[in-house]
Amino acid sequence: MDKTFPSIEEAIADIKDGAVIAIPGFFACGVPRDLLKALIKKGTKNLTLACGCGPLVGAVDEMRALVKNNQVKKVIDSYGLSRSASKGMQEPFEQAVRAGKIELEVFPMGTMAEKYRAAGAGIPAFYTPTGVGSVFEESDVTNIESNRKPKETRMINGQKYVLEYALKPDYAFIHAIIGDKEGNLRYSKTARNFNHVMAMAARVTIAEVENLVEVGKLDGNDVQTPGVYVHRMIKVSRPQFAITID
Amino acid sequence: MDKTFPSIEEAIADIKDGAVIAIPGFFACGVPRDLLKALIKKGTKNLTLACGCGPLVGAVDEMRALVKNNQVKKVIDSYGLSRSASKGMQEPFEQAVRAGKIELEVFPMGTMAEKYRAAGAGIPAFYTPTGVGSVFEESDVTNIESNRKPKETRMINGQKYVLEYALKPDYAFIHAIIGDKEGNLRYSKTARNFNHVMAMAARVTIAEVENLVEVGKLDGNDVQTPGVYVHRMIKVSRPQFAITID
Amino acid sequence: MSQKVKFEGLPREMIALRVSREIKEGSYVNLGIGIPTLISNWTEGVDIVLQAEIGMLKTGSLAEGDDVDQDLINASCQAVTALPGSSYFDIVESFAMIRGGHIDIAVMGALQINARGDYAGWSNPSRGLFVGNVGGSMDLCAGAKKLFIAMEHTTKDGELKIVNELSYPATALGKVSMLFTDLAVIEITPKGMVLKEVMAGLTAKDIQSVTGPKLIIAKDLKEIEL
Amino acid sequence: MSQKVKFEGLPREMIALRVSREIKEGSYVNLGIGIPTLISNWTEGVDIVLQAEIGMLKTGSLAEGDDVDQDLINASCQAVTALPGSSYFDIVESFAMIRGGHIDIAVMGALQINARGDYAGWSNPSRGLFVGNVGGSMDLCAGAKKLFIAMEHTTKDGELKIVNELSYPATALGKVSMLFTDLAVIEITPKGMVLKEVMAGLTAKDIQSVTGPKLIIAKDLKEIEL
Repeated sequence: MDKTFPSIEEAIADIKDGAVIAIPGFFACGVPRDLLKALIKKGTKNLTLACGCGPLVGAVDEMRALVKNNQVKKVIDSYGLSRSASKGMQEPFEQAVRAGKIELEVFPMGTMAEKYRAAGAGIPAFYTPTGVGSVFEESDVTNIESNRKPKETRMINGQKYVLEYALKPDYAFIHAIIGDKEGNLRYSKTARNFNHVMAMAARVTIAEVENLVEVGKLDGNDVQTPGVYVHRMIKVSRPQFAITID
Repeated sequence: MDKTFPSIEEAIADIKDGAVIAIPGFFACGVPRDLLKALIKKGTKNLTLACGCGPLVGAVDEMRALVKNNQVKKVIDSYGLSRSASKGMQEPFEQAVRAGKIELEVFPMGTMAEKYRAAGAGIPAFYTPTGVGSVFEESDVTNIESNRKPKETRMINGQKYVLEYALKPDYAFIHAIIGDKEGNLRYSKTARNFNHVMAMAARVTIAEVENLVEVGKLDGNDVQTPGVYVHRMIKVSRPQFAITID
Repeated sequence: MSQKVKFEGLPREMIALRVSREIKEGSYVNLGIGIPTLISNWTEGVDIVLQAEIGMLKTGSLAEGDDVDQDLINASCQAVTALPGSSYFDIVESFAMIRGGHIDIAVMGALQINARGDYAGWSNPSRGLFVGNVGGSMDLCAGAKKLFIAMEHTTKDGELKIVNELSYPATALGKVSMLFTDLAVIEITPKGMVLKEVMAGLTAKDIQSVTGPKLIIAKDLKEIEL
Repeated sequence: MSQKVKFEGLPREMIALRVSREIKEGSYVNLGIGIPTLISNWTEGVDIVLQAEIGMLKTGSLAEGDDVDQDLINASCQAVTALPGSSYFDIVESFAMIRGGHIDIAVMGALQINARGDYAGWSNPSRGLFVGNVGGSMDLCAGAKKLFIAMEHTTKDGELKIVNELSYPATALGKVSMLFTDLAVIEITPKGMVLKEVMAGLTAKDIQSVTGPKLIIAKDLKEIEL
């Protein structure tokens, strides 16, 4: 089951306008930058980028290019804006959010993680204590007021919980340090973050790997994402970037 | 944070009558046999053994001793009975279940796994498609008729789901092939099965390890159960057993 | 209910062989206990990956002698071998994989099945217990993209197993798409059971005589080719 | 609301030092951005384990020079080092750990806090957006066994941060147990805020003058010892 693709362009060729794409990465770390660059080049529009903790704050050049190209309809994230309020004001992304031209929907980070996991695990909905007592128990938290659908809460054993739903992206872009041709992946340290769970969650998972090895080179005990979750594989170079966010 | 205990007896000394203990293992594989033997020796009564896939069918000698000692009040499992109906009839455990002297509560295996995970992850309840259309959507499935509490179902996006709740054991007995003194664990192949999730789920997790190593010997990328979940560590020998079930 | 016609059918290995033909290369497959397990004898060299719910992808053949490892068993508690590309994971991941729609085909045995694709397999009332060994069967039914049943067409005593209404506790409702027996291959469609293939030497009428629901006879009805 | 008294308080490093004294050996601790992060400067050689929500246990000091690894950062996007016994895991496991009650203490910054232990920290209305960067703060509040707040007692302009009612969007309600500021240490009890320690040179009355809720003065009120 050789899942390698001859080029990154071919690996993303079928992504259509309007797709929902999961983008892992925790700020600068573990972001699938080559896949993002290929997506910019391809120019696909009306995208929903389903993130977890600010990969577009970390990969800010890619974010700026996507916004400049008018490719982004919506971002879902726990940390989608610049850390610095004053620097954020200068960002075309935040300006588009303020203008209501791009939707930004926010969930607590653990809820985001759990929503992807639920999608990957066939769990349609779950209760969580996170967000109780905040606006997150009242409605969806988005800059687009008309999309603030009320949320449901429930008392279980005397405690209040919020009902949250699975979030299933059409595609996931994954970055791994090593992968075999059948899609078994392994990550480096904290670059794992949202990569595994997004690979589980998406209908189609496309992984860029720094090291592409023959099947059998990864020990079965060392595989962190089993190949069943991964549909397409690309070899990329180790990315170069600044470990910083504004 | 040295979590090693001088003896297995001391590691389980505080377990009181009536405790709920999670027992991992998939039939014969990955069962914490030394901890079970110590529990038999200790003689603690009225126990609820929260299993996943037949560790007591696999570790049948330990099961027989527990039943003979009258230590077991209840077993929760997806596969608690002998595979062979005729051999099962001969088992004191099944006889006690038939007589209503021991309660056997059954859930589908994936639901069991998810119930432990939910407990470990702070999720009080979740919806699952598993069991819809069967008795598992109607009530708790147990031999004790008066304990068959009705279950709740819900339609989500046109599909029916069952509401299931977290299951939080007081203790978990864990078997790992290697562990460091701070409780970081790694399993061998399919012996991982329910071990990790039960370590997450329990209030107190006690791990027997075949190889006890110094802190730093396990690479951070190779840890499968982070030490935060593990409270007590014991060194044991590699268990000897027949890979078979009746 | 107690029609006692009984035909000598194909051996279990041949049912398994017939099922194996229905599994496309590139599939991730979970095989239940019984006849389904035998399918793996026919898939060597075929590019499919077997999942074992204990927490393994790409299980190899049964292990013997020095290859036996007590930490490497399949869901039937048999020692198995690994293959290049095998991976291990915990039970939560294993059932996420199953429930989450990542397994292409599950093949299960059954005690009873009806024309709506409902089937019963987890609990035999003859054991006389409300509880039973459900294992992972219901998760596989809920999550696998396709569910096949492989079983004997009738019981040893000639009791019908393909019935109008289940009398045994259901495992899942409306999930089965194909049924492979020692006598026939039947597709389950919204209109009912379509008889697609019969064992050499038998007629559609023979099959109907040991089948509860009225069968729809496929226009291209043919012999089971092995 | 606009009392403009302002005292010169302890430097941020000293607030962090005082918090560090409240963390028992053997604790698993998550430190938020800001003053909480500085606590790690005071815990070297202390047997506590720091969790980073990106997916790491036992983070070491900030990395410099050749030790910088782009695949090893903390939740503030700073390169960090590993220690013997460090482990990495994915984000789902990380938040299971946080939400599931496995972290003993979370220390967070705050914009506002009240006497019921409610606090606001995730969204500053001055940014003018309904949305904001919530990150993992609410999960930590929901799951950590104890929640401490470490912050300046008032804003730079002398506005109260310890208030009767939050005017900023709440992060969590009733979860904070201890509050550490540059002027005081306050315990949050069912009866209200108990002033336990004050900065040398200040009185309980001084603290009350920059605090919204009526403080209960501890019988053994003492100076913050550093």
